[in-house]
Amino acid sequence: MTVKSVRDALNEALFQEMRRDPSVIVMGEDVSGGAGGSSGSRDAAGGIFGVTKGLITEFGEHRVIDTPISESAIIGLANGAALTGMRPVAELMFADFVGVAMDQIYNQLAKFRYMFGGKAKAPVVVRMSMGAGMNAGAQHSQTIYSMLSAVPGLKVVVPSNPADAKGMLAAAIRDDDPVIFLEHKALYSTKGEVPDGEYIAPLHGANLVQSGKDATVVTLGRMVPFSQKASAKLAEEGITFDLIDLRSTSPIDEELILESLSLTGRLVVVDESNPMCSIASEIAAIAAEKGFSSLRGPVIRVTAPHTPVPFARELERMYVPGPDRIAAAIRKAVKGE
Amino acid sequence: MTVKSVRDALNEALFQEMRRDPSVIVMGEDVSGGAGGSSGSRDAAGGIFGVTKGLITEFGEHRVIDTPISESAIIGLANGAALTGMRPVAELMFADFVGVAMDQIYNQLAKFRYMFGGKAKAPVVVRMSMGAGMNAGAQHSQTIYSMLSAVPGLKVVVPSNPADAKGMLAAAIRDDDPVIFLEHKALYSTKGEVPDGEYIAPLHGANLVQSGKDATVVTLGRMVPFSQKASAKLAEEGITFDLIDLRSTSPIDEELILESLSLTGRLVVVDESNPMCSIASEIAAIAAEKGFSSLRGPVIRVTAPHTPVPFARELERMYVPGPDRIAAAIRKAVKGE
Amino acid sequence: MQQSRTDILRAYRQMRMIREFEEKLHIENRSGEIAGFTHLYAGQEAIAVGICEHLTDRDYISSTHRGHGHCIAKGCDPRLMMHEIYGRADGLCKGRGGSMHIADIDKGMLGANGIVGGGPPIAVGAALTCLARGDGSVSVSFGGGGSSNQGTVFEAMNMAVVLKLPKIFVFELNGYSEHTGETYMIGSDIVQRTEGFGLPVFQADGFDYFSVHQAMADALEHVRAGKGPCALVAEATRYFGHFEGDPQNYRAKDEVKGLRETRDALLHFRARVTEAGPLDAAELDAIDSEVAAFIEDCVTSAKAGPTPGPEVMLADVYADYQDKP
Amino acid sequence: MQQSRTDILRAYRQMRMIREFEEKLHIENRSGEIAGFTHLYAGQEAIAVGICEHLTDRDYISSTHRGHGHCIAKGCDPRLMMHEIYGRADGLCKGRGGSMHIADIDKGMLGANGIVGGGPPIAVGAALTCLARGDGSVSVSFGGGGSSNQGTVFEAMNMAVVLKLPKIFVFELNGYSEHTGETYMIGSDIVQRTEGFGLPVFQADGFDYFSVHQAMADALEHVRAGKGPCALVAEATRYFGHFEGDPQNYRAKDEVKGLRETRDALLHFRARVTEAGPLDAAELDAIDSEVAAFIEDCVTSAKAGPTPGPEVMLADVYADYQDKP
Ligand SMILES: Cc1ncc(C[n+]2csc(CCOP(=O)(O)OP(=O)(O)O)c2C)c(N)n1
Ligand SMILES: Cc1ncc(C[n+]2csc(CCOP(=O)(O)OP(=O)(O)O)c2C)c(N)n1
Ligand SMILES: [Mg+2]
Ligand SMILES: [Mg+2]
Repeated sequence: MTVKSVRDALNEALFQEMRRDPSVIVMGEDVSGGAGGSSGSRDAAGGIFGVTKGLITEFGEHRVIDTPISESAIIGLANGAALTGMRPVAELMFADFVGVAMDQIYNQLAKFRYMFGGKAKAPVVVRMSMGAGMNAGAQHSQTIYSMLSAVPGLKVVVPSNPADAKGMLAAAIRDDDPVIFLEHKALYSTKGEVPDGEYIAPLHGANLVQSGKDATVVTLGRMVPFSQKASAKLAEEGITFDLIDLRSTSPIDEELILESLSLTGRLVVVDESNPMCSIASEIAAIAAEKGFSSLRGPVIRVTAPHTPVPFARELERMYVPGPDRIAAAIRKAVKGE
Repeated sequence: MTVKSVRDALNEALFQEMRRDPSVIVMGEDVSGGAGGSSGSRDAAGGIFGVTKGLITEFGEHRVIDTPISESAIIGLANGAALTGMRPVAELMFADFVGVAMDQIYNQLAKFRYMFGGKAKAPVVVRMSMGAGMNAGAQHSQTIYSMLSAVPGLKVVVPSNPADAKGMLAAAIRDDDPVIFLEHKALYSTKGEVPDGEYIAPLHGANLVQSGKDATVVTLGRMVPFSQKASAKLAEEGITFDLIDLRSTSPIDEELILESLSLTGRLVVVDESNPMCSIASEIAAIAAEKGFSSLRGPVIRVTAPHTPVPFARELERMYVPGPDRIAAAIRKAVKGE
Repeated sequence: MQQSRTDILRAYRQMRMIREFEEKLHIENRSGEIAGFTHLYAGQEAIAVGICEHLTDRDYISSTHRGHGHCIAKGCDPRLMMHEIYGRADGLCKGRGGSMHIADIDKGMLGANGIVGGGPPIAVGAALTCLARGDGSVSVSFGGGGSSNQGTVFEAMNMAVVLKLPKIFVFELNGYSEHTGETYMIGSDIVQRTEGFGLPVFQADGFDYFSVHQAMADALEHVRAGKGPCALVAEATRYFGHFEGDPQNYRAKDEVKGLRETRDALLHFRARVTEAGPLDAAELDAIDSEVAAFIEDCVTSAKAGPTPGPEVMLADVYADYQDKP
Repeated sequence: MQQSRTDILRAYRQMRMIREFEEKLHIENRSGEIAGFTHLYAGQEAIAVGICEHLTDRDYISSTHRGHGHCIAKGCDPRLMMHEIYGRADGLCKGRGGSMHIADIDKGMLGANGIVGGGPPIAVGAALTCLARGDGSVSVSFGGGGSSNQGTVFEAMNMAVVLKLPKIFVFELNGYSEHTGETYMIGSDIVQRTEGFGLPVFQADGFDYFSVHQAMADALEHVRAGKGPCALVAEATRYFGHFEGDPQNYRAKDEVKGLRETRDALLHFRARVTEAGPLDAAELDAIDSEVAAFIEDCVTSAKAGPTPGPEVMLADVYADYQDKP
């Protein structure tokens, strides 16, 4: 184990998989950078967040492919390469940009295998940074995972810590299905213990981060550390809860959620997305449908409001569910109004 | 009142609004058709489903604009025209095509007003046909409304009958916000009474189609007539229910749903979409959160499976929730397992 | 380019196969037994065959909503295709795809596509694989004139040029994009526009197999010399409506009739290889009847094929797990 | 084109305003008080101003992530812009938009845009309004060289040609698209590629206000004669990184230094109008100090501006109702 940032853990996974399997290729805007620049350096960017840093030096421009600003063609590039035997890792930079590549993701990539009678496989990983926290405004701060989890054929994962970042990216690359791999931009510098050497973490299955007795709190991404902060506050009040890190929003680990709910009887879902048709909604629905007999009170959803992500520091801070709002919701779930 | 098809009702609304307001314009592929054809007819198509038939003859090609196959530019055309004073009605033909125009819809149109400080308005109507029922396969049969209802700034409506088709399209055109107007392709030929002359139906607010005592059934689009069929079966067994036609999936009329639920105690949601992060999920979540004290049993979601829409007749019939599955779910909700 | 007797016979047989497949579908469609949207390729056979006769299973193509011709030309089994179009469990895609989604990865056929402009970006990706292999294989996208205006297609062209990929963009100009003329919606000359992207354009008469075959030979030479991608533009017509059931109000009544008489790729081929060439009419007649019988049989077996059940509906969404029923 | 003394003074003032705005932001940015991504336009002033000096509030522009220059040139209030960039409730967009989303519909400014290629389709729509009005108004989209590869931009160009709209596509070639050279990602010559779409291209030296101003005059003449859309391509450079904080590893150390000395649009303008022209340096110096004081004051007032509260967050999602808190 070594303490590393999410950024470095992701970078390590890419090196690991590219060394292991020559069919793994990386593509996107500025994944290396520097082409046509005046400094002569081809490792000038290494991805806008530095996740692909150094790859071009070791693997060259045939495996680390800088592209024009043409997101449909970037995903198309990955799709066609995957159908014909490669394992592409495409980067979309900001998850918000799915809008200019959506067809290639949801009508093509997600559906190949099914429409084509099960013969095709499309092992594409689409990496994107997501989420608020950098005051990047309405078009650079969205979460996107609900929209894509709704699409049959896609797997969608949201690692919340460096170990999962490394292990799940490696697993995503080895997986035969398309995987949408969402990296929370406010977590890139978060550090934690990461297994050394070859490491794979399962794509499926949620993680019980901590156990408690009063409630089940289901969450993901940056909301995991925020919920942990809420836990510290509530512990002083004698409130403890099961904290579940979803890790994957498609598929969802229903079993773990329902099992925990059967013990606690209270459910709070914390989701950075807008509320409607969100992962929070989905989990509340699972509870209302399959965990009803366990429920001892209303489910509470803690989400962003139904507004675009606002720019100003104060506004974004209000927009994103923070430890205080999370703690208040859990308190309410446990103690009633 | 005159008995008319949904298709004709929509066409009537377009004539009504275009006559009334010269800033209303229509754009899309083959909205008239015939340009560059050898027959010389400019009203050769009138939209692939005939909804815009005849408009070119009365309003001319400056108000009824045939476009290249360039969906991003079609929505862009509407967006820019709307910001500068027009009331465009853009047609996307099949809702599935949002993938090639998604950015203009969800990052631009939906967010203008908010991002631009409330000064801008963008009264765009985006008309699309949606849904299964014509064996059109995985890329021509999706419902899309959950994906778009999740987006703050968009209103999303799904009329289920000819009167609403006419009245809501007119209301959508007069509305100052962007409205996604979804027409179920299997309902175009459905007939019903339609008010003559100028007619506006509110965009917001669900409709209590029929009342009953044992359950609340919330549904929309083609699932409304299917639920009515289920009702006929169940009535013989002595089961009656409140049938709520959502009409609008953004915003959702929570009041009506919760009020009904407080009387019946049982909730079944019927949604033609895939299950995850669907409108069915959203409504189940609303019940679990705000209607929990009314709930006397698990919420049941009746949806399509988590698969792309399959092609073959038998497969599509299994895929779409039909009257039998709906009846079975209601029976289960009312009588338990 | 010199072609052997066998080559010529095979090319004719492929063209006849497509024509027969489509004419038969057109008739069968009236019975109401065929579900969904069917877009027929009849009239454009010389393009699909003239191009695909150069290709092997190691080469890739992407196709369109009007895909039957490309599929057959690329080696998909017409019987399995017919079963697919009839929605059978033993169809090429188990009845889940239908006419608009026929694909056969083993044959290098990366799918018909319900989304106009969906194919070219995918074919560009396949070209990346071809380049990596370095075995001279190529990737070809087919598209209509209407499709040439889709942003995804423009992006694909520029991407292929930037990455110098072995990729050929084929544009089949059949005059219409649904109910609208292609000329209306292409704001400039498609050849010049394509050249503006840095793609050399090889032009062919889309009614003439030999013309297309030669243009494709030139295109391949360009691509295999490592000079990057190029395009092939061919004019043609479709004999039927945009989809089966299209009243074709945009078309003069006898537009097709005239073309069938004067610009039929099969008649043209036949004349050329029998008059000046190495074959006699009887050989071609034999192919015609053999193919007709075969297609007849495909329809018969498709009609009797097994209907898919719930297990087909739920399978293959993912490689490693399946949705609960 | 002949320009009056007043015209020239105003143009200089606008260019200086942009330069000062950006240089000041660059300095202030180090304090950490400015949130989010800031992309500076300094170095490209002659383009925004050379173009917008021809426009009135009835004409429209769409802009990009690098939008401050276009906003100022089109008449947005720099003070309100500064408040916006500082995230103030009294900013031009109430602090909800930020640097990347500044807009002012009343001024015909249809928004900066965080999505590369987001603006041109919108500007094409505005051109539809201009055409309908028939008052000679036009719509202009600004975009960088990198943006020219986005499918939405290609679609917008073809759409404008097909509909013969009064629309001008401006491409500002500043050498880079983020960390990558623009020449790497434009597979062919951008002028030829644009012409291939049927758009006449007017070229200008992006460091020279007068050159841009003249090219825009020609472009307007073309468009107002009803000949349909056209394009304007100008080379320039950006003095700063792609965004504030960019280490610029792709750039030779002294690339900008040299350009600042030899190719500065303001120095060039100043030399031209004082040496041969009607102004003297003192007048320009006066503008410089006036603008510097004004921008200083904008920053001071922005820093002291009111912070937005929850009511700002929840407002204006819809015109007729508001989300519950
Ligand atoms: C993205 C998208 N837009 C629109 C359509 C509807 N559509 C199907 S085929 C077609 C016309 C295509 O014309 P062309 O490319 O010339 O091909 P052809 O039909 O002539 O073979 C259109 C508009 C679609 N399937 N996908
Ligand atoms: C759709 C989309 N893709 C990528 C980005 C990230 N991005 C922002 S600016 C930029 C480069 C734009 O280059 P260019 O058009 O030359 O404009 P410049 O920055 O040089 O002004 C990129 C890739 C984005 N914002 N939107
Ligand atoms: Mg065509
Ligand atoms: Mg640039």
